[in-house]
Amino acid sequence: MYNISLALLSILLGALVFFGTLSHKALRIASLVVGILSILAFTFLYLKPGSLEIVKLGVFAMSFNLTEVSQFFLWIIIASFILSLFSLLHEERSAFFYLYYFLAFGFAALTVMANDLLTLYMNFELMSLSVFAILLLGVRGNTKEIAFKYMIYSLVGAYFYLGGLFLKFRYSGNIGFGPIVGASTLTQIGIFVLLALPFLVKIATMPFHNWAPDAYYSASDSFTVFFSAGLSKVGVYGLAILILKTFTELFKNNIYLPEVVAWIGGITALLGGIYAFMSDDAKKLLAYSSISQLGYVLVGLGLFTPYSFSAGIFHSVAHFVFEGVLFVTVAAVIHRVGTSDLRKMGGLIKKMPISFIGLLFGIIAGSGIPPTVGFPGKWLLYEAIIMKGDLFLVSLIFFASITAFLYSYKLVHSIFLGKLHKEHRNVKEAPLGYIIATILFLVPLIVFGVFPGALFERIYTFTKPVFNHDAFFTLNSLKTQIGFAKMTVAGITLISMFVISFILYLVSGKSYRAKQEDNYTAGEWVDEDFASHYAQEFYGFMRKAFGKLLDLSAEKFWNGVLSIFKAVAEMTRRVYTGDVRDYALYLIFFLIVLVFLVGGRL
Amino acid sequence: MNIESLIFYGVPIYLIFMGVLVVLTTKNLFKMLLGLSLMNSGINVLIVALGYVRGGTTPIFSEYPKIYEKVVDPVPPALVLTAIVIGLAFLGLGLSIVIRIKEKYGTVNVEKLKELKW
Amino acid sequence: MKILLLLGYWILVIIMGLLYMGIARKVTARIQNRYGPPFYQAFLDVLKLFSKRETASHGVMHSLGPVIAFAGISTTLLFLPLGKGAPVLHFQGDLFVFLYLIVIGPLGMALGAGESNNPNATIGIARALSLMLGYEIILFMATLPVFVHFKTASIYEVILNQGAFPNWAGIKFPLSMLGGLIALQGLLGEKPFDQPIAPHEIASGPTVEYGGKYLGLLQLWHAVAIIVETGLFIDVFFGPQNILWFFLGTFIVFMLSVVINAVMPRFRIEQAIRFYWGVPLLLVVLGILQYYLWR
Amino acid sequence: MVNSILIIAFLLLFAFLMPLLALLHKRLPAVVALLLPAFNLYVGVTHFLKMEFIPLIIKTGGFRPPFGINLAIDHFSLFFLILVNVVALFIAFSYLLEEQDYKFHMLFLLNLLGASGIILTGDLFNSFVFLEIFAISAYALAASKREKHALEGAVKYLVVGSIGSSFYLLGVFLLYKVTGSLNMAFIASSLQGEKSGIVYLAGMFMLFGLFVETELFPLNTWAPDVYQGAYNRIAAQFSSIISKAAIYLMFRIVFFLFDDPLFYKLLIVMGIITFVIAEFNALVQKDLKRMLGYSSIGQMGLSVLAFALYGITSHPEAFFTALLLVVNHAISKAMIFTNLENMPEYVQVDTGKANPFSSLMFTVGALSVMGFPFTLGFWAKIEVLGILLRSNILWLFFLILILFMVEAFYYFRVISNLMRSEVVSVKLNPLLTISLVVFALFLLYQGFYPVQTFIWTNKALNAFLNKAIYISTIAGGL
Repeated sequence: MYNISLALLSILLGALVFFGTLSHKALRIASLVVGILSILAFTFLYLKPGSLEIVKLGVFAMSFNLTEVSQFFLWIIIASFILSLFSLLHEERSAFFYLYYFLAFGFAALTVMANDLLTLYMNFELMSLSVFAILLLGVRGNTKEIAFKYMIYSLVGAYFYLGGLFLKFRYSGNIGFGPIVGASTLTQIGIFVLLALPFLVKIATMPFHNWAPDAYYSASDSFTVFFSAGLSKVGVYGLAILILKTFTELFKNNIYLPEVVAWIGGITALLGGIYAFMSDDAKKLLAYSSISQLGYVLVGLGLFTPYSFSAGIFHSVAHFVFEGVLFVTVAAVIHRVGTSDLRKMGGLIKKMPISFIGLLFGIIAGSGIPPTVGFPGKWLLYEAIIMKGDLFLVSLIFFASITAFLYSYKLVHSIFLGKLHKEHRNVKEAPLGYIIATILFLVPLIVFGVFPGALFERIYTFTKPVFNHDAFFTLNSLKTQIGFAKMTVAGITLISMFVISFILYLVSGKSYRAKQEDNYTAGEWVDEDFASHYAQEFYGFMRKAFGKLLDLSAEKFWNGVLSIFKAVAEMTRRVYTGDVRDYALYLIFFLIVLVFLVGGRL
Repeated sequence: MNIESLIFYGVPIYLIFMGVLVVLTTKNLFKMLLGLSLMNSGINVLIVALGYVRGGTTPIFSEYPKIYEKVVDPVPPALVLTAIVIGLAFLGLGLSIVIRIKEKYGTVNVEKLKELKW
Repeated sequence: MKILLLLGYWILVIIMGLLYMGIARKVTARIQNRYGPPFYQAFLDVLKLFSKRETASHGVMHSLGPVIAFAGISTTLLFLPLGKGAPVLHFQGDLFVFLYLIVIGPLGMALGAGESNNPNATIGIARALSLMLGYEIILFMATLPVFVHFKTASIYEVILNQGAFPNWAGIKFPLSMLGGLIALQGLLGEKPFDQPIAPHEIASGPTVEYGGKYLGLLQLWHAVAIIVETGLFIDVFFGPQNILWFFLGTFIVFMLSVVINAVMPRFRIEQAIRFYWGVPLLLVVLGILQYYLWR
Repeated sequence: MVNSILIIAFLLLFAFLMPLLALLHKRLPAVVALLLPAFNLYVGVTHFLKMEFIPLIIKTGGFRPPFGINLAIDHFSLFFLILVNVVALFIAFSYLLEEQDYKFHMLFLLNLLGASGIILTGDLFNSFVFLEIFAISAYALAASKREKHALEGAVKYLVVGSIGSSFYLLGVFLLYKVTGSLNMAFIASSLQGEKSGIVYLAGMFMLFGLFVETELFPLNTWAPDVYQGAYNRIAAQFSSIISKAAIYLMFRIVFFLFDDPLFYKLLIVMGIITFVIAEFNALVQKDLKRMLGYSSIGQMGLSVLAFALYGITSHPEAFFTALLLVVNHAISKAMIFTNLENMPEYVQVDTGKANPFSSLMFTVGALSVMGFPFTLGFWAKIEVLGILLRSNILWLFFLILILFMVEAFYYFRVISNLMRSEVVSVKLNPLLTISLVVFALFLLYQGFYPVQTFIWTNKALNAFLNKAIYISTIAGGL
């Protein structure tokens, strides 16, 4: 029973932290530490793939199985959970918050271990509910609206999933992950769309992404780490499992579906990037960047070639790493500065150098620059799309990847570079928990960037049975039919060139430290408090460049859908006029209808 | 259709229609209750009329009857008796509620009784 | 031995780049009916900058920025074949490695300039990054049909496969080549796409706070960048058969750009971006469609 | 086993003893109102557990059926008896400490008498009498708050309800006219096979009367007003006792007497329209209780729809689903409505103050109504979707699915507002707290391990579907 005991463990630990928080602050930290240690111990001691477990619910048996894919994603979820706990140590939250936190983790773990669609659904729903509760306890913004929005998006997705589940049962007679045999292609596509919907919502694919920026903005900063790095992987897992196990034949034989899915992913990647660099809030920016990066993952999974699929999975790991470090460092900054508004920060590099380095590496990986973890996935994805011959899609993706530079720079500049605000002069480096989490995130960021083969090897174990392809990687290099990339060479070259340039820098003349206001100001006099930080309207001109494109709003669209429902309701409710004579009239009318129905038989 | 059946069926149906008409047209809640009562009576009469056997005798047997096809069915009048009592209870309750409404709203006009709607 | 060869290529490219810069100034001056500085002026500038005794720095990142920029562009250079028969490191990485390495340079400079707390610098960088949304995609889409045509993602393979004059990819895909040429103007930051620098508006933008050795490093960065950027274009579209052809090609392309620069005004930034999304985009899309038709 | 006629006898006796009891002690009526449902429940459960598959006939007045009035008890009626009395017990227990007039308890008992009578009786006219007792006491209960809105709702209910029950009587009489009997089993046996037009007419009249009580559109116009205006406990009673007893009678009558596609089709259409309109209307409500009222109406529509699908498709699962929905709805709505007692400052759907406990209880109830996993409602929802798909009506499947989303939308709007609403400390009624917790635990436990509910429901289902045994046991004794 080791799989389920993970969930039970998390619930127990949640209860522990819950009561710890209720009684004493020190106990909370102690119990969080116990939580970290016990989950770590559990993970390393007991988590082994391969045995089916059944939980009988009387009329239905939930079944769990830790397959290769599940295990892969479970590791990500566990890792992000533990890393987010480090920063949680420094957050003061209500006792319930911790309980929900652990519950969300437990149900996420159960979701990825589920062995049939209904078990998956049940745990998935409860995971959403836990997250909903956490979002209700959010720290900024109109939390109830935001949590509500999250829940509705999740629920609509989940309900359609339920519909798809029943349709699948109807055609294949079971609710396992097995393929649907005998249904027409169109039916299969319909079922796929229904089943995939909640996962698309979870990875915030456009146009189902609207909940994400608000939710990430509002939620507790430590939770966002887990939310983005960990919980979104449940969505990736769901898609991966559907594509790998249930709809393999469909994706192999149908030429349109993979393209459509990939294009949706591509558009998400692009628009997510654009919205990211147009946002003025650190967490919203990161939320959009998360959406954008998961767009690549969708492209990879959807395109359904061995390379693209592996790239998608790899990039989802990369997403966990760099979004994790970005969210941790931003959480650290918010912890110290007290705001997430990019326009109110600046110049913190001197105050929080370690956080700066964390964030710097985060954006480098996020932009996909070698030799960091962001690169191999993107590289493989490009190659895969080119091999498939869809040049417009690869252009779209490339365009999207340029936006990453824009929002990355906006983020790092607005927070760490430029002018230090007067009220931030006494800011200190982030507390220890954040620092540890940052450093722990940086390790895989570099290691998997230089040695992507380590990860691809794991991915290969579950892509090989489906695609039956050869290994395309060694520990430090990737090779496809059309291209080749050796991460170590890029890394070593970069480092040696840096050394050479640095020597050049050292041997030439000295430099002295100038004050920040000691600047070229075209002869204008400035004092210390002169507002010279360029953060207001950063990329403001792009509004004009994009024109109407930015007016595209999924929010408006869904509100339109909702208002159609409400308009219908406004019509139907008029029936209830409040006048009892009208009601009597309905009765008589209805009686006449009933008699009329009998009519001919009399 | 002879005059007898016209009376037998016409009167209750007329009563029902009048009752319905009153309910649908009046604004006065009190009158509306009277209309309902009228309709109720109509239905009661209709039931009695439908249960009547022409030329039948009262179904009271002092000894074991030899011929009993000319006996009026006793059940419909029994039903109607119960229904009348129930109708009475209904009317009593209805009127007491109307009195309360008059107290609270100051009117028995149904057009004013539209605070709960939609 | 190989490392020495690489260093040799590197130094050669730096020298050639500085030479191009000097000649560019001369050419511009002649077009504008000025006399202009001597063609070796760029060397003198760099020497002067590096020999300055003291330079103002605004912090660690500000100091490291130019270093990272120069290291980045130098690394990129090593992944770019200088024509056929001049193998560098390109066998260790293909187009996409190149495309992502090339960003390190601007990124380093952007980080350094960002710390300087001069709004002009940041404005310049914001413009430079935004402008990338314009030209990068055009350049990418322009080169795409060529790579796909030769069924490779390696730049060196493209050179090898296309061979000499009549088989140039630029002749097979003229629309793409034209689009690429327009994109190159933005990549080089020459007018009408020099909003990031815009000397008269934002005081040279990113470099506004740099002097002395920092500016020197940035000059070197610029020198290498010219060769790398034009080199990519030449490699892909004209497949230079040896290193001489390579430098000849890059020189011609660069001079073309300089000439255009000398006679052009400057777009506003959003105009520049929208310009790229107009005709050049159409050209490269047609180029891709051409590939699909030929297939 | 205790003779189940005592249920009716005791209820009647104590209802009219109430004035005397009130003289003895002020609290006595409330206690009696608690003890009687408990007694009923005891009788119901013992019967349910010990009874054989064959229905039990209890003759009254020494007459054999069809001449005398009889009670006919099988697992199906006991199932509803237990359900109704559990809720009654729940309500009576929760409000034991509350100051109320003895008349109120009297009405409560009369109403319960009507409901139990409807469920137990095997005689049509008797069912009419109980229906009237039940309806008139319901009118009075609806008006018992003596405030403007309560009175307004009550008078609307009164007008609509009286028209309905008049026609029910007419329908009963027409059936009598055709078959010569008032005994259900007897009528059922004589109505098998070809039916005359009068029978259809009678059926329509009777259904017309029942539609009012089961809150089907367009005869449910009174319902939102009553839900909004009446006391919380009365609202709970309406959604969990009154409408449930009425729906029992509808199931009985339609399946036993008029087993005909015409009626099932009618019910399907009514069910769908009711569900659609109720869910849509609930979406735009401002008043919380009115919203919940619409939600109740919608659930009734859904139950009727599931039942009618059984008639069309003959999948027993469909009827099973209807029962499951009824159980889930009765319990969760009773919880939600009585829980409103603890949140007096939360009147609007999106503003107000509440305390955490009542928010939590509301959430549990609402989750079960919505059919969240690990609540009882989940299994009901799964079954609903299952039978819709089995019936091969895909558009309906997706329509219901979308309406579930609408339902989730308005419930979660309330939940998210409740959870973040300003905390106000309310003096919690301890008994209410206990019973709420018990019900919440029941919903959750049955959501996790629904075996008991399934077994009991299945038993009821089997008894119901074996029409032949019922008819032969009762009518065969002729």
